Amino acid sequence: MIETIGIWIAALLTLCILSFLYKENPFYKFAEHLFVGVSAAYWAVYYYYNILRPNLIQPLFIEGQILFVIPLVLGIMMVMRLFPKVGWVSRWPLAFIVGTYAGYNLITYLQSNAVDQVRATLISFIHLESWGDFIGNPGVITFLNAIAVPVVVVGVITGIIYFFFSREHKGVFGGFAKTGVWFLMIAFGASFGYTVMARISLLIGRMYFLLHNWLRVI
Amino acid sequence: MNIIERLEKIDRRIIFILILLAVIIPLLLPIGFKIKVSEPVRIFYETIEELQPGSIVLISSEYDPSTMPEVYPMNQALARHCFAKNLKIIGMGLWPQGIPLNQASMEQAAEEYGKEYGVDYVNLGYKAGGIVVISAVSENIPTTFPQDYAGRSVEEFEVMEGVKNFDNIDLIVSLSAGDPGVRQWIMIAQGRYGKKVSGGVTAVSAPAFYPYLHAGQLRGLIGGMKGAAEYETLIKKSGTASRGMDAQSIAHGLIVLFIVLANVFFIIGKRKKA
Amino acid sequence: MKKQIPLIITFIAGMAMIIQYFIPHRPFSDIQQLFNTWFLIITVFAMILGLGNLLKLHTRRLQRRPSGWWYSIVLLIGFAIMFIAGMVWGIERGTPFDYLFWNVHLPMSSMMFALLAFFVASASYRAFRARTPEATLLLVSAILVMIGRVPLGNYIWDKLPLLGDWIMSYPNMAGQRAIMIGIALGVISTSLRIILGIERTYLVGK
Amino acid sequence: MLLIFLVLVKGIIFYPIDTPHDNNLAFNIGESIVEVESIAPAPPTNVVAKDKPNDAGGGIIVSWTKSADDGAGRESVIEYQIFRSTSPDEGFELIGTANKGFYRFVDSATKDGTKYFYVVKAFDGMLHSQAVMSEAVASRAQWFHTGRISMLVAVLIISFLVLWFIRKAKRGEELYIRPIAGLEAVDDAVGRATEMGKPIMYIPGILDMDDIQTIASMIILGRVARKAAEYETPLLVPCCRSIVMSAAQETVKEAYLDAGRPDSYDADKIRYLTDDQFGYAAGVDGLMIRETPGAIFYMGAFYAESLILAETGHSTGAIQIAGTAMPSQLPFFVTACDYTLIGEELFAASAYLSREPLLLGSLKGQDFGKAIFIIIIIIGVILATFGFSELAAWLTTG
Repeated sequence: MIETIGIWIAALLTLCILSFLYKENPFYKFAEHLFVGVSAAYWAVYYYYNILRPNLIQPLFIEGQILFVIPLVLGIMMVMRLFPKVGWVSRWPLAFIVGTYAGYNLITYLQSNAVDQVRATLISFIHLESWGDFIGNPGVITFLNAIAVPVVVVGVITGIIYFFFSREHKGVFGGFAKTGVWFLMIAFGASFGYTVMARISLLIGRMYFLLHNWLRVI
Repeated sequence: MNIIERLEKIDRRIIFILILLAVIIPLLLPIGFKIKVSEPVRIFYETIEELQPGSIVLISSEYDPSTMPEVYPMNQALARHCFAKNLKIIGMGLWPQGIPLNQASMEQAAEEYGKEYGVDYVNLGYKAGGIVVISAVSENIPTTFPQDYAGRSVEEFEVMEGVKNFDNIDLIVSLSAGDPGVRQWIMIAQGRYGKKVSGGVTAVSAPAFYPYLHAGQLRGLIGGMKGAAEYETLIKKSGTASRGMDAQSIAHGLIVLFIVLANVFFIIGKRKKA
Repeated sequence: MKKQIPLIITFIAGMAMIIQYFIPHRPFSDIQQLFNTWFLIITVFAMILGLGNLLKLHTRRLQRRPSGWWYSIVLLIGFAIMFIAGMVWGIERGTPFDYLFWNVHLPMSSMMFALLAFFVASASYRAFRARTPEATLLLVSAILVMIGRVPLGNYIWDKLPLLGDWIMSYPNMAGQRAIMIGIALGVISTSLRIILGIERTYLVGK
Repeated sequence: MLLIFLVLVKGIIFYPIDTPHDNNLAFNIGESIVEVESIAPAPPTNVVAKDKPNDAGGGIIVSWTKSADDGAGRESVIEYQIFRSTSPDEGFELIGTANKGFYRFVDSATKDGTKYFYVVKAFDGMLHSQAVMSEAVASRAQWFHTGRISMLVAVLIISFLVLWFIRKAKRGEELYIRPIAGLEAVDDAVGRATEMGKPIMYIPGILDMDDIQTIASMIILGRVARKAAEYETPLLVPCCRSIVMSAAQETVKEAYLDAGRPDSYDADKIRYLTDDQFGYAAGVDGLMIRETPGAIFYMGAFYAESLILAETGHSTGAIQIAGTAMPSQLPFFVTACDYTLIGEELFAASAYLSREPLLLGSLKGQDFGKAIFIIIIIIGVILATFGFSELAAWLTTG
């Protein structure tokens, strides 16, 4: 019994959100406010069980690791924002977070975005095996496979050139930058097209829920 | 405002209604576009066809509700295929939210093929640990899973009689939307113990598994809803994936049509202004 | 003095995180894990500010009663029920919290996500117009990849899915890679400016 | 096929497309039958133990070459057993096993400075091979990670370039910076919103202050808030994280102070909604329709909810300027917004909007970084074409 009530609630809320497509209406406003309230509480409870207890209450108050006093103090400083007179002290934990993650992101982005990507591009310009395939049975696909590496290398270089700030995009340099933009546009179009299927699947999943679990029509 | 301008400024709600219909109609009445079966799915199908009746298949579910539209139809079709060939199924999972989905697929197929929980199939439930669980299960299944997903002792079930470890399992199928998933099963079950492993994954992660397929480490691969629809065609049982693929084809066709129309109006409009 | 201390903290924390990457020895190998845990603890405390802001705003709407004020009741009740359920009976399977998650939170979350199916269609109808050569490339590569992924593609030309895969694997990857390399340089420059205090408007004003 | 293995080893999936009907799949034939033998298997050879490099100590790697009966000869070996003791002739305890086909074992429970002896024996299920012993070795912690030299060089070079051009800019050298449409549009977007008497909405993304995009977004918010203060236009900032809300309140208050209008700063306009991705999207969508902003800024890290926000924003008729360094979301912003800052342009925004010479100088440093990367790619590709892959190996970070 409780199960069918659950399905009815879920189905009606799904329709409330769907009604947003028609226009912003009381049903949507109801679902929106309910969703914000419920999800805010969900994450508050989630943080309590998965962060506050295991990472602070357990090590500091139960195991007595003194080092955990520091985050406790920084956390309390953060909450001092509630009192305007003392609020300025919240800048300390903020400074700690901003500094930590400026340093952390500097390393991770340099490694994963730059060094690894540059290394992955250092491949032989002519790939004998695929050129052999192309000569073996010439066709669109085998040709494209053969020119794959040159396309990637040219695309990466001209793409980077597009991002130059301190040089005017004119003349030969401008030509490279223009080719770079073309590669960016192909990349945006391709990844847009690639995700359409995943988005439609989501809608299929929801409609299947309404038609199968709720209305039992299919 | 003549036809062209009005169509160019089409109210987006008409597009929304068309997309909604493109999804609902195929779900209600399957159209059944002819689906060309690709090589990886055909190998998946034949790997199961080769099994003798009574062999045991271990189905491990490593996905959750957010990837249900793609992976759940594979789970349903796989359960139906195994029961159609009178195979026995042992269900388990490395993701907590995958257990009820695996259970629902097996129950639905059991209903259709007159199979009984405990006799023909069992669901051992979830255990945290990923690779550690796979190695534990390879050595001893009853000690790793003393109880099934509902807490009943494993000895009660006829299907578990004589099942100690991987030697009694004929095929392992992992349906996964990430890690731990098919990759970990290949590393341990296939890599260390030489067991046959087949996989079902989301469309976005399928290309990453082609190397395992070509190296023979993976006995067949179902990729995304398209792969699931191909598998449903092979077992001649139209499921949610085939209907899903009909909806995908129509919706994609509709969007491409929108784009083409928009450009036709755009060009006509520009020529008129020139 | 009030302005100097935050900048010093930022400098020390930033340099510590950079140096620890290069030094495996004892104190440095734990810095990253330690600072991450401290950050999580601060976020939990900061939650008091966030929730305080949310609840204060909506309770004040109950007193002032602007138009549509009763929606704030819906928000507050939704928050209270979910919060109490979670704190009192826990969050495992079968608890009221879990029930509310599956039957209230999940349906709305996945339907909001599913709205993308509609917005993808309306966005492509409006935006994919051959106004400029770049826009034409955007439009053509989107259509090729889209058709390549459905059985419809096979009917038109059996090599179409392979063409779609090729576009995804090579030109698309080249474009993504160029963007990522650019991002890395932007991140390094921004991080340096923050750690050295050149960029500080957000922290201490002028 | 060879290429696939080669690339797989590097951990990157990069394969030419195989037309489905002609690829041949290798099946491994079943196990060959093994009779039970009474003789013990042949021992593994040259057992070597050495300290695990680039770690905080407490780790020793034991390696050996396979026994003659592993995968060949009598094929009787099923695993290797590793024993350890602090003295060479007695006190050996079993500390681990490795299956056949694996020739390496990491002992991660060692006390730094203590010398250990390791013995490896092949085992066929019944009998052990002779014991083969390694040299004595002690584990210790390293002060520098040798596998990350290439990263150190990269950090030093790029940081030097950025700081060098910042210093040059301090001396007031004129600097050409190419126009970015999105950033030039910020002024007239705020102006247009003011004329229409509509508020401005600034959406700082859904990640917390532990992501550099959100930090950059706070800096840009400071610039936009200054303009809003000057134009006396209300500025709405819905936040998905509590710390981002606090940082945003701090930034906007400072901006109103700088613009000489501390009293028109309204903290309630910068509000927290929920940490949930789609709860936040639902809340902001509702806010957009009800408040009908004249200009909407999306600056920071976004995921799938980017198009939900941008399409709804477009339906309200507002000017939309987006900026993110999430490659997967750029296509949606490019299609749904009027202007989009692509990746690096998001991080250049604060330099553009403030026109401060120091910040503009750093952009020139970034350009030199790009030039270096392009040169490395060209050299690397030429080397790779002639079969030298040392440059790629050197760039591999441990």
